[in-house]
Amino acid sequence: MLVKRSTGKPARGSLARSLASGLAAGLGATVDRRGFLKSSGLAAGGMAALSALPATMIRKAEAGPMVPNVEVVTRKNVCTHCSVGCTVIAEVQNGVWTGQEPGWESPISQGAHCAKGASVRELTKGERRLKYPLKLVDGQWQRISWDQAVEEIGNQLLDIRKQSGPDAVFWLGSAKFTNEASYLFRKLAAFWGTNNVDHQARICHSTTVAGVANTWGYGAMTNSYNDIQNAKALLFIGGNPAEAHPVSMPHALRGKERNRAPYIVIDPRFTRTAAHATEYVRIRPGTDIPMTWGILWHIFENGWEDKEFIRQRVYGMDEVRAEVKKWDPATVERVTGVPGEQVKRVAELISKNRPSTVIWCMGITQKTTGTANVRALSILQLALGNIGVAGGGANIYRGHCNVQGATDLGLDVSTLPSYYGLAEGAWKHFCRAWDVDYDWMKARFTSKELMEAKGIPTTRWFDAVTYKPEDIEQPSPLKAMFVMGHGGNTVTRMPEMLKGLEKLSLLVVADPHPTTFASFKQRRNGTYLLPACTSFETDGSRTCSNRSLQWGEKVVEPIFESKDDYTIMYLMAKKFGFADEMFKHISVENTRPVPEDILREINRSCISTGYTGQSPERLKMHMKQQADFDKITMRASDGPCKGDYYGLPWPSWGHPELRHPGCGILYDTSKHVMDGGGVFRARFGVERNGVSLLADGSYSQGSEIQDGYPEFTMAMLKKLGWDKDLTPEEARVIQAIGGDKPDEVSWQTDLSMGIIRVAMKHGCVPHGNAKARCVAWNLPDPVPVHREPIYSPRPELVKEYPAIPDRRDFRLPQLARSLQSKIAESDLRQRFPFILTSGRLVEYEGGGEETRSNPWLAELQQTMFAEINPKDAERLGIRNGAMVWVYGPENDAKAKVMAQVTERIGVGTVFMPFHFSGYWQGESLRGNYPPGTDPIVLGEAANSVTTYGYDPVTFMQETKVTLCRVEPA
Amino acid sequence: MTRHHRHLLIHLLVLAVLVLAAPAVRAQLYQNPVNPPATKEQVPLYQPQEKLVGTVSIPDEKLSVLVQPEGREWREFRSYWLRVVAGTLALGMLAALTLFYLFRGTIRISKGRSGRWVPRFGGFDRFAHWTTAVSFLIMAITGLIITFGRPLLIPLIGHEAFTSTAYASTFLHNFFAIPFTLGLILIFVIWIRDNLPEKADLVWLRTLGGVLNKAGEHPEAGRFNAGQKLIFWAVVFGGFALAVSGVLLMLPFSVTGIGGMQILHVLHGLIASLMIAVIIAHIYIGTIGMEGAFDAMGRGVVDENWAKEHHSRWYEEQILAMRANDGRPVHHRAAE
Amino acid sequence: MARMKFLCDAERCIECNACVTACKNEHEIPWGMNRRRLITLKDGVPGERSISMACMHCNDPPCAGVCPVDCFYQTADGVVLHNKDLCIGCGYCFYACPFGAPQYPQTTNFGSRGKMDKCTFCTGGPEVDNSPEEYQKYGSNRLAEGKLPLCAEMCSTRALMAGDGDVLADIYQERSLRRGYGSGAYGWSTAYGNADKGRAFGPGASGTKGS
Amino acid sequence: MRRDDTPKPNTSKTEKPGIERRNLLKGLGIGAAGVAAATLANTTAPAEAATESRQDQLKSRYQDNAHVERFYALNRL
Repeated sequence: MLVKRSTGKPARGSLARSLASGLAAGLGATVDRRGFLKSSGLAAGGMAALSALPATMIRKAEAGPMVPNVEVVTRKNVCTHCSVGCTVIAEVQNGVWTGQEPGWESPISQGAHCAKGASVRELTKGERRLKYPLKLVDGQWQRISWDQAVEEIGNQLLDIRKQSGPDAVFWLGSAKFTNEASYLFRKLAAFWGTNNVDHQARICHSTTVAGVANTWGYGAMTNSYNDIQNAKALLFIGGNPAEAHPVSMPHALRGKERNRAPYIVIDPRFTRTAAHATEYVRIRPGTDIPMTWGILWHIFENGWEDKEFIRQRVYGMDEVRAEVKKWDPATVERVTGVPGEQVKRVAELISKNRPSTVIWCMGITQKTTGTANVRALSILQLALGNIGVAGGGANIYRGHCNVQGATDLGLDVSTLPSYYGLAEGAWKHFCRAWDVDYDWMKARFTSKELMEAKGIPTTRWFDAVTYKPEDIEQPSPLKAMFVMGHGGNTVTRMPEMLKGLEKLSLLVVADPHPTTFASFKQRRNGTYLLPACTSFETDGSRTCSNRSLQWGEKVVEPIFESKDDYTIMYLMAKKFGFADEMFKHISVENTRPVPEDILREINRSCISTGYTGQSPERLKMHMKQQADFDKITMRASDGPCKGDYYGLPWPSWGHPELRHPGCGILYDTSKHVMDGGGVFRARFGVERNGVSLLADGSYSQGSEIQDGYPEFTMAMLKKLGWDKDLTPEEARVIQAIGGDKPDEVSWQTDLSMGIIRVAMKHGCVPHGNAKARCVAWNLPDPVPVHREPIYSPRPELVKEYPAIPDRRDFRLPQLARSLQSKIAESDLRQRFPFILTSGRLVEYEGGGEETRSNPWLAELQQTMFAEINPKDAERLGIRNGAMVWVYGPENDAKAKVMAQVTERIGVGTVFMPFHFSGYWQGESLRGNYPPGTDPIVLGEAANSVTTYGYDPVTFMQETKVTLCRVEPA
Repeated sequence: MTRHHRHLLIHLLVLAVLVLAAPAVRAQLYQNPVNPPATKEQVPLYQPQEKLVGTVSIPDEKLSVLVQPEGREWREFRSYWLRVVAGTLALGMLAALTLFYLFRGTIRISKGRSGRWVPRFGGFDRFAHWTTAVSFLIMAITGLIITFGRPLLIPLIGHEAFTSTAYASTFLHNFFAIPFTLGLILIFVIWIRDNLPEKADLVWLRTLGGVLNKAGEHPEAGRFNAGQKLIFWAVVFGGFALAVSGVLLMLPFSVTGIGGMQILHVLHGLIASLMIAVIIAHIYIGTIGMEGAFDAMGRGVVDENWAKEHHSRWYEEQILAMRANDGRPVHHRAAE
Repeated sequence: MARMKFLCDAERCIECNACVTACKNEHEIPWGMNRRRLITLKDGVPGERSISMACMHCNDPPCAGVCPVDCFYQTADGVVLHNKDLCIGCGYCFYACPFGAPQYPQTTNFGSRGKMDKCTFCTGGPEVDNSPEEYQKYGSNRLAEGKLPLCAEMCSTRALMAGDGDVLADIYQERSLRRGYGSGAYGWSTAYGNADKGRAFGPGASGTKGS
Repeated sequence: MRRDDTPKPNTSKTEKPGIERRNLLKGLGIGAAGVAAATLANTTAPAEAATESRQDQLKSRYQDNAHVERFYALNRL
């Protein structure tokens, strides 16, 4: 029967009853949020008393919408489950989140949610959340206090730092952080003295960022979800937004319906997105470049490319032509398996229905050729002249709610916030912004060399634990890992990950849930679980995939003993002894840094990506005035935000007072720079081998320089005679920064932002006006070329399309060609006859601990499965619903899963969703979770059978193409 | 032309233009899309009048039925035909028996009671009979309450009281299925031998057991005459059919899907209706319909004259057996 | 008077299950109960379409026809509701319902299956609107608050619509015209097609306007 | 994974809300005390106090307000 949310009995209701098995066991915490509130009055001490209560004694709460005379407070936040950024309207009574309403005024989501968004209220009920800090002692979880936890963790980390150096600690942050927390975590790692700080972007879209940034300047989606409604043709490749980004789909479907736009899906799997396609192309996994070049072959052959656009704004297209020439229809069919006719039809549809948009996701990025894949698609859009126009663009759907923001704010091993990199100039810029001494900062690191060297990426942290010390280019292998908001089943090669986990002397997991890390019994000591709260229990901004920032209000206070990310970071910084330096310009209330202050510091320092105009005040105003924004252009036509794009999608140049509106569409020359217009970024010099890299006769509306130009520096201002437009204060700051070389101060390092202001006053974009690069000479493959996956299902193609040579990067060795050829020459293909690929389910997110703990979602997907084509299943004698073993080719890996026999997946291919964990080779790990925190649904992790393979540019892991064998269990 | 007429004309013209333009507008809107996203053949929703089964991610497989138009037909049966059939059979039987009673009256023992008793059913026989009988009666009544309560009882006692009644009825109905089934098994085991068909049954049936013969002459019969055998087999077959269908109805979806459940329900209802009619006749003939008949099940003994009249062959067998048994009465395979 | 209807536009539905969890969220529906569910036809092959299905609030609802205790009633808005205090858990409504809407807390127990539960079109039950008792038995009563069912309000692609049938028919026709083809107004004729038979039932038969 | 491992947060086997239990008692009570008593018990049950009149139950609740119009408008987009 139903149980009322307001008059309570929640513990007797759906959840507590349902979850009784887990809860009754250990913590005695059969208490929900309401129960907790009442009896403890928010005081921490209440827990002990509550533990004694039997389940049936949990009393009614006093709060609820049905109870008259209880005030309902409405709070606005943003869904934490994907990058679309759906507005969540929370109704709160007596501090309890009791109702959720659709946020219809949101220009992005317009009140829509997917299964995850429509169930976020459960997160603050927290039946299966971590409730207080825990410590693993001889395999048993012990409750400890926060003070004890911070003290013990801090001491151990400081010991490790003293003995093995700061680089022996790996700081793993989260794409679910707010922007402020992401920035703070990066800053924490910098103050700690290491670049070993990373987050989920590494494993989802790092190759996108590297690929598109190396093509036209910035690593982000160029247009917006809403803008897809303007597209005349849609090409989805390696993405399944119907499950991964459902609320982006109304925009796509409206585009399809209103413009009668062809809707093309290229995917090895007939996804739910493909179910609505007008053209579905099934390709062999790992052949995205041949497919793209095959399309481009027809475009060049028929002269469908945008020649004027290429002449003005694209560098190096001729080299692409030479590569594309190799990909005639017969070759494409031989490699991809796609009929030549179909490739031609796709080419024709996207060429003749322009602007056309290309949408991709992890099917493109999580490959050994991820960066090259991304670049090939970018080049396709450049050839069609689809960049910088409404309805076109490279619409790259990011994964987590704030993976864009966390990437922008430098939660990354290769850069400081805002893509400044790690060079001395970047450190000096941030030392100025943070108001700390550069030499002091340098002393925090083992050496200047390591200070400027890329750290170890999260895809291979365990290699940095288990490899021989001489193979790791830092003084010591990793000894400790501090994880905030990151699952343990997200990287490939889990059997080896477990070895790394075992060898770590300290593991700290700060998360709302214990995560997969806590479920393995390899560790018996030295693991700490810190209850972090969700983003609904704190405030701060998050950046959606379309670069809009949205401010989320704290809905309720952190439940149980959980603390927000800011507080946890502050407590650690304080323990480490550098809190005063780190929070010099950030006020701290009790132990909680004020997020608005952190955002203001971001506004001051993150100049190069245009994170400067988005002051907390403006962002809050946008959330309040959502109704004023147009639902397609996302521009406010009225009200206090008039003229602004919703969420001030970066870049929003200059001081907030300049009221730059943000850029709805990147690189759009049809608008004035102060109107959101832009050009390709001059990031790679002005000429290459005698050929100019600057735009040719193309410039943004109203620019006084009617041609390409390099990025703005003080010297350039002087040359143009615009330096007299600087205010005396701006000139003084520039002088102070430049010292004896003020001319070298660039728009990026000018903390006064005067150079930007002056450039824009003259209609110029501060980052210069260049061509997009088809040839990225700094990458391993300047022009993308097809390379077979390491575990190629077509060994005969390996000689023709070999992987890159073995190399070293990110402080680690990377095997590629040697491994690939060894595999190709062995009989592996016979023993592992299936291609294994992985992907997403709509009900779950990421590693899935959070969503699998939510009964409203967990009920909808209760079993981990593998999709197998009926023909294969018949051959193997597997019926639908039967259990099968999926064997991986490395480390005797195997996983026991349910067979889902469906035409959805092609013959010879197996698909597994990656959200599951909590089972290991057929064994349940439920008992290893701290009592009461085990997710409702457990299953084998897809990554327990995935294999070696990394993109050379970012060390993105290969999850989409490997080999496997399936046997009935 | 008056102003009024002119207005009318303008209105008509405008209307005509609109009417003519509409198809054009429509045609424009209906223009073929670049690629029709799905053809009629591809989308099963175009033909929604058959049962449509898809897939669901939740484990409850029966929810994968998108539509089962049969539900409406089942409703038709449940709320109309079942009542008609059950009502007609029960009331029809009552009416027929009333008429018969008026015509024939109670069938008397033609020679009158002898005052001597012949044992006919032992305690165990009677236990089996009455267990089954009482269970059946309770289930029949509660079944009729569930079937006819809405039109007949709700207007009398109101919704709340009827819900309590109906809830108790379902409870009793389900509970008494157990003794009913056990009784049925006992009956079957202990009486099957005497209920096997034989030649004499044909004679009995041809003369309808001599029921219409007021002179009281009855065809010869063994322990059970053909009429009783018919009842026996009706009870055995009908009873087991009711028991099996009933148990399956109690455990919904354990063996069959929704279509099967509907069929089970229809079978259960129809068989029960028939059984009720048969049992009404059985009760009639065992009570007011025939003098001396009730004693057999009521007290276990029958008047000697009754025995001679109705079960002459059995009576003689009994006498013979008694003699062979040194004058002590023989209970026919009694379970003493 | 407006007649409340659900309409699921199969050309829009992407099986995201938002309607399902929105319903769970709004009414705190326990595990195992599915007032609303998603059914996918032709799963994994071209022509795949998903439909969100719950109680269609039929004209002449079969559930009401077969209920032995007459616990159903239909409001003037056409919403089919039932009284859990009267329900005896017999399960007949599930056999009769073309759409599989009725749900029972126990599906295999001997005897009673517990009180039937089904979509209320966010209109609660016979208790006083928005009273705690009503919420406890039937969930919230959004219609009385001037809102519409949350499943439709939160639908990701605006596939699932709820509200005045005339308006929905209009919207759907606009969409069909825009697309140049029509399909997927699923269940409409099955649920509402019998309006003209005039077989009104129960005391609330007024307001069943039909389509 | 084996389905039986998943803790089925099953609904009401462990616990039935009060109204059900009451009805069960009501149902049993009828055998002894008869229809009238059951009816009486019914009317005195506290839950009934909040029940609407038949007329109120059937009334229209739909309101064609700004919120609902907004919903329709979004569906027309």
